[in-house]
Amino acid sequence: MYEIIEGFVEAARLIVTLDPDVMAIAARSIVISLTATILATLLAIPLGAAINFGTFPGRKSLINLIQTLYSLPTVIVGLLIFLLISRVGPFGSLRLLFTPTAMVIAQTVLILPIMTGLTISALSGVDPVVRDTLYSLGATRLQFLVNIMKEARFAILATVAVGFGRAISEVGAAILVGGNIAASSFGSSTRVLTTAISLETSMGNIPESIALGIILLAIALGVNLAITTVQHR
Amino acid sequence: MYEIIEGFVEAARLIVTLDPDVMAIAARSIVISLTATILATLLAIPLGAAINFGTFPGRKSLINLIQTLYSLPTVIVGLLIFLLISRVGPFGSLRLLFTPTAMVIAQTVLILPIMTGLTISALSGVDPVVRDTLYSLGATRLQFLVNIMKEARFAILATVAVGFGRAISEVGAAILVGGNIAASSFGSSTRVLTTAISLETSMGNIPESIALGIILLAIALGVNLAITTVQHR
Amino acid sequence: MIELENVSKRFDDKTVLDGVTARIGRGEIFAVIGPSGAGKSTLLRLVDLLDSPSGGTIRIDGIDIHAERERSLSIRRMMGMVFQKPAAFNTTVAENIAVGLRFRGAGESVIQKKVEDALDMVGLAGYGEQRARTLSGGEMQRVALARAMVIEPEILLMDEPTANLDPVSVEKIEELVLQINRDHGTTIVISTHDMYQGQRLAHRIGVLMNGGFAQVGSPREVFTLPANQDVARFVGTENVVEGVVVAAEFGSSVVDVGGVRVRARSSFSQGEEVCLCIRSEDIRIAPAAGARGLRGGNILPGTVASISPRGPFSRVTVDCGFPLSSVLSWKVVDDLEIRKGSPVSASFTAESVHVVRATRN
Amino acid sequence: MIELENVSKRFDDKTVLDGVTARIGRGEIFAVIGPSGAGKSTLLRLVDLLDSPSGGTIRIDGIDIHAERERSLSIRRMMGMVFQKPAAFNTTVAENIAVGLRFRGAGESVIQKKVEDALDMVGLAGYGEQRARTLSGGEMQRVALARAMVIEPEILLMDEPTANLDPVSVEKIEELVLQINRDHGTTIVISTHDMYQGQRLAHRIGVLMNGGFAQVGSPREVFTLPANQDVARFVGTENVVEGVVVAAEFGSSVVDVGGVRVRARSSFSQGEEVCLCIRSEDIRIAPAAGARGLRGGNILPGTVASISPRGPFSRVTVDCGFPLSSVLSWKVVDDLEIRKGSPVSASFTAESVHVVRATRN
Amino acid sequence: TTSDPTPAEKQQLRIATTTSLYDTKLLERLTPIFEEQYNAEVLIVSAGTGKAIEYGQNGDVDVLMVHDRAREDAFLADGYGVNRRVFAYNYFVVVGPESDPAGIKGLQPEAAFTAIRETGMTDGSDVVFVSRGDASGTHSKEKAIWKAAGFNYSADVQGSGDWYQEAGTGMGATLAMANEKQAYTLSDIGTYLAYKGDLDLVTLVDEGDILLNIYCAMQINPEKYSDTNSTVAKDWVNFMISEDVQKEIASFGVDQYGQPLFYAARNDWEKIGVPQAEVKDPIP
Ligand SMILES: Nc1ncnc2c1ncn2[C@@H]1O[C@H](COP(=O)(O)OP(=O)(O)OP(=O)(O)O)[C@@H](O)[C@H]1O
Ligand SMILES: Nc1ncnc2c1ncn2[C@@H]1O[C@H](COP(=O)(O)OP(=O)(O)OP(=O)(O)O)[C@@H](O)[C@H]1O
Ligand SMILES: [Mg+2]
Ligand SMILES: [Mg+2]
Repeated sequence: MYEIIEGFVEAARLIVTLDPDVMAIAARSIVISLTATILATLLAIPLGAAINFGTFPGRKSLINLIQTLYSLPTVIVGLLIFLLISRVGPFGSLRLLFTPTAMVIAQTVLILPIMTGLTISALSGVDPVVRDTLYSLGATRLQFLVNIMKEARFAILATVAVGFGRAISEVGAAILVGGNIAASSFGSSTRVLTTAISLETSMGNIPESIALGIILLAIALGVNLAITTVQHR
Repeated sequence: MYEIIEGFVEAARLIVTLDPDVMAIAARSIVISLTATILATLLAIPLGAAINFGTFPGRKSLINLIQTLYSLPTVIVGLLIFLLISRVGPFGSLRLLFTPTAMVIAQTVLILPIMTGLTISALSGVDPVVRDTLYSLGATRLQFLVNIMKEARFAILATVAVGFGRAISEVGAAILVGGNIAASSFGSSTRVLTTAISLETSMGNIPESIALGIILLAIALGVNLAITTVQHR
Repeated sequence: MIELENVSKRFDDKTVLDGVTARIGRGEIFAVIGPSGAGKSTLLRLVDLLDSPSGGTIRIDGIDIHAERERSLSIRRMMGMVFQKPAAFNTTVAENIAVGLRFRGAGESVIQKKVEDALDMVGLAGYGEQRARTLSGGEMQRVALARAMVIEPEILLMDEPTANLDPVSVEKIEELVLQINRDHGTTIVISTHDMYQGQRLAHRIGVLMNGGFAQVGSPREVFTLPANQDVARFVGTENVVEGVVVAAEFGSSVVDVGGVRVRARSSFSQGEEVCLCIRSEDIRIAPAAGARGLRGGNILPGTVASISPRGPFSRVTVDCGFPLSSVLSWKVVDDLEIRKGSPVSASFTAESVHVVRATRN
Repeated sequence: MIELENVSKRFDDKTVLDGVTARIGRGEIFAVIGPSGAGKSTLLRLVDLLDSPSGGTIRIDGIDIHAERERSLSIRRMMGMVFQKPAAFNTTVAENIAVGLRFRGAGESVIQKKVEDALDMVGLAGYGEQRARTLSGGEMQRVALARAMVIEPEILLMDEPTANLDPVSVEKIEELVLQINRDHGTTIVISTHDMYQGQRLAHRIGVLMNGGFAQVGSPREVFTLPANQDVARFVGTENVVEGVVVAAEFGSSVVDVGGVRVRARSSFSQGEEVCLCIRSEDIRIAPAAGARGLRGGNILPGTVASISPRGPFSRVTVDCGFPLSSVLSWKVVDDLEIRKGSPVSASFTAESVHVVRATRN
Repeated sequence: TTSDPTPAEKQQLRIATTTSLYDTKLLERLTPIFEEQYNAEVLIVSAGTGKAIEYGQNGDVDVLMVHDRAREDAFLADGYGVNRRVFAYNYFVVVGPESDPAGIKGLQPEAAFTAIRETGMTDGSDVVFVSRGDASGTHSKEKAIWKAAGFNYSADVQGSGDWYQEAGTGMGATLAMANEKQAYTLSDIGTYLAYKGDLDLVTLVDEGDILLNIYCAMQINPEKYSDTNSTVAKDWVNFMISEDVQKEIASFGVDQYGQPLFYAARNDWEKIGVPQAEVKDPIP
């Protein structure tokens, strides 16, 4: 229990002293997870809209499949991406393994199903008359999408919050494709908050782990405040 | 890439031969994660309803906090629970550490924020007139809750799907408080699919990892089929 | 039974209700009429405990319903409400109607029977198994009525319950409302924009305007003796004209309306600015030549300014210095060969002129 | 402009429209009336491309709109629709109205101007910044009208646009509709359950019943010469009675109605089962004693069965072997001292009896 | 005109290592020195032994550092690795509760294991042995001890009762678990020392040849993966056995734990039974 208090003290110290290592790790976490969240959002919204408003055979099965993929363990995502980008894999020549790019890809893949699924759920909650009104006012596909998003913005942004939360908190894929490398240059390093937490934990440094966890939550709080601001507009 | 095919073959073999070790692990995964999902649902629904329909100071901040906790890394949850239930922790005398019960607790804590948050989002999507109609028809609190759930069932069950997905796919907390123990009796073991996948991966046994991943997804598919059946009723 | 005492309701900086006071008796049918946005729905919602007043008290059987939070369930269960835009629960029509009964723990067979009966009464027999979300506007309105009705509330609040219905269905629903009131002694508060509906159904009508009841009275009172010119216009008195009393004695007066003199019964004194309300059906139009003398009445010569259809009638507007409208059947219009520009005379008695004090808007 | 050819629509196993055929001309105002659930909304939705017909063709300017999928955007942009239960976008009133203009890429200043004007026209000036979700039922209906109107569509589809409005607002909106039609030549299809509205606004009325148009014609035709007894009842012909032709010659016939003989103009021959439609305003009620002779007409003695209010009139039903209703002003009822049970005579001309073939329901 | 001499582009060196080595932070001490000397950037990925070997097999790294002789031999034999050099060694320890219910203190490792098993299998005993159970170098060693003690691992040990539990995780977690359950376990000395402060476990057996733990570094075969950074890889391996670094290794951890975590391999090749070339000869 004492370690929790120690964790808070340590977190405060790290933040106050702007510990350069920790700042770099935190910055990397933000960049990678935000990028992944944005990418996944850009994919999930049109995809979710197409599935929600579309009528095609196998639609229900597709939704089922997507919901099933919520359970995709991060380690499996990491493994699959690893197999694809490892040097002997089909995309090996790109030398993406152990790079932040690989982590972005893995996190995007990881959160895409849940974001698509929740987008479908958000859109299915929009009053059908709103939908019809948009059509009848002569919306193009894009205008329709933008406006229906505005109507469902609370739920859509909740989806983004979920996606970001899952991306920044996951560790399995990050460690497998990123490697948790602490290199001397910012761009070559792949250590993010979660992988650092894992490492500290495995070394028995519990206060440090908790301190990093607190920093992670502080970042998440910031992102969520931004999201909520838009949500309630 | 070849490992993926091998993974499928291996998965088929394990399932067809009803490999007793794997079956036990899978069963444990289902029991633990379903229990956690049910517990979290039972907590999240009244909590989410109270927050959504309530009017109290700090309501928005509370929602913010809940959304922030979406980013709670599983390792941190694991650590906190670990500190609470380890022999020297405040609940040490219960000897819960490295038991399936501990895993259920950790997973419940892990998915509670996301389930509460999505419940709020689901309920906020219900037409206010539906709400008023229920009140005006003389619903008690419980009747109100039950009926509003029925109206929001699509989104509520999507929430359950998310919660279950997160529970069954997480590994950080499971390993920390469960320990991935393979003991000879079912009850003393705490090895579940994700921790087994991690182990296989760390041993470099990719086909086995993928096979276990496929089995995990098969389970998730089953659970989701059940959920969708209720959802579309 | 229901007492509204100085009830007010503000939304942010908009005051919708401002000192609404009324008493509605047990077993009474009370109609709230008023322009769009007057606060009719807001008032009903306050009575049904769906919203809290910003000020004032609402009492039912003497109990301040907004003060007694722990009794709100039992108070709410006394009432049934039909919303203006009813919402369908996402299930079958029958289940939608059954909800209130289920809340009260009714048995399955009772529920089934009552639901069937209710469907029948609102003219939707056979719709029980349809999904409620697919109903047409009018069908849903009737389901909402059935839903509120089956719980046999002591007080039935209805917010424009026939707004989306055709006349044949309206008639059926109105009969049903009267029957419920008659058979169960249900107190009914109905908001409506159809004044004739108010008249057909209500014992008393309250005209909600500018935040309060401008007039509360029997339908006949409201229609023939509107309290002010706003009410007069609102209840469809076609002719509302302003003037000044130029002579007055023995409850009789002469009013100058833009140069034309009109006799009326009233107790206003000379010099007062007044408003004359004359119902179009009290005005006779005759060819200019054949105007018969009318003792103590008014005969105003003029020319026909316009003729427009109004149901099975025509509305003829005559310019006699100021416009005066009358309603004639098509046949009479044809018979008298009334056309736009025809010289005619408009006549009406002094008694048919209702005089109110002029109010500035 | 709009051609409906044998249009049908089934939902699951329920056939709502079944062979609807009509042509609506450019610049015409066409009213669709019909009982609740007849398929009025369904029909408008099919025209607005919001739903696909199960059969038949809908053409606009000769183009089969449901066949040309790639042109659906431009076809949709020709039309504006006001929904029966309009939905508010979760933003301000002004933004709600601006949406269609934004879709068409209008400039900010143009948008602002048009929105202001539109708000003014529907009587909601000053409501621009209010959140649309907080509007009252009638206010929202007017916003929906403004929203469809600002895009100046060639075709305006309106689904019961005044259902939730008070008479004063209705009048304003009706004037606006007429003005739009007059100034822009907009083709307008309006569904309404208010038949008098159909009459006030429409060039032609289509009566939708049992899956198709039972009658399409000018308002006067529909009201005075209903095509069958269902239409007659629906358009408010109070007196619809069945009988058998017992004598017929030279376009004139005598019909036996339960033993009472009624003269009517018709070309049905002896023995045919017919239905007599007599509008209540064509029936005169006189005290039994003072009934004047009516050449070639009908004078039926009877007793007053009931008197009920009907707006500023009273509806008096006389039992003359079969019930006959007439509408009298309150004054006349008082003057003639008509009470329930009074012996009276009801008289009407043979011309005012509209005879249609009896149909079995 | 003068042109700036463009500095030679930094070479990246990717190393896969086992977690137990990585967690001691020895490499963290050494990499800055190497980066400075060779103008290189060192990227270290730590993973379970199996996973680390897989990285090597795939050519995702340039250097592999593990401590499992048998599997290293196979790796070399399959042609994935070349130029193995041994840079350090230490000893595993058997740790357990101070009460030592199986009475193994001071025994030889084989005897100690036998005692744990015997007591563990008697009814009502609370003796537990927690195994890494993750095919790591430590786990391999444990299996070797069971074998040396005369047991068939899968038949006599694994699954023979609740006394034997496989943690299937890293060393740290395994120690935590042993601590929680007041159980015995086999640990590398580095991790044990790092965790010692939080543990009630004490060292019970730390002598016996079989406890020897040898760390090596090797190059990934450049003939198999032509674009590995073979030069820097070579530099790294040579760096690890260089005299300066060997000294560094021998003193690493003394200031923190009061005892070294590793012994330098350079002069002890006979004692640890590896060819002299593997500790002394730089890769040409
Ligand atoms: N939350 C709110 N914020 C601001 N204004 C509101 C809010 N709710 C209602 N109003 C305003 O209060 C007024 C009264 O609304 P109400 O719904 O009671 O009118 P109504 O008499 O029922 O009208 P209608 O006949 O059109 O249904 C309207 O002008 C409406 O815009
Ligand atoms: N999806 C559906 N499934 C089954 N029946 C449907 C569906 N949609 C509409 N209907 C039925 O079709 C009929 C016509 O509906 P529509 O909304 O067109 O009626 P309407 O003429 O507009 O009636 P109202 O005047 O009440 O608005 C109704 O009886 C309705 O119940
Ligand atoms: Mg209202
Ligand atoms: Mg409709």
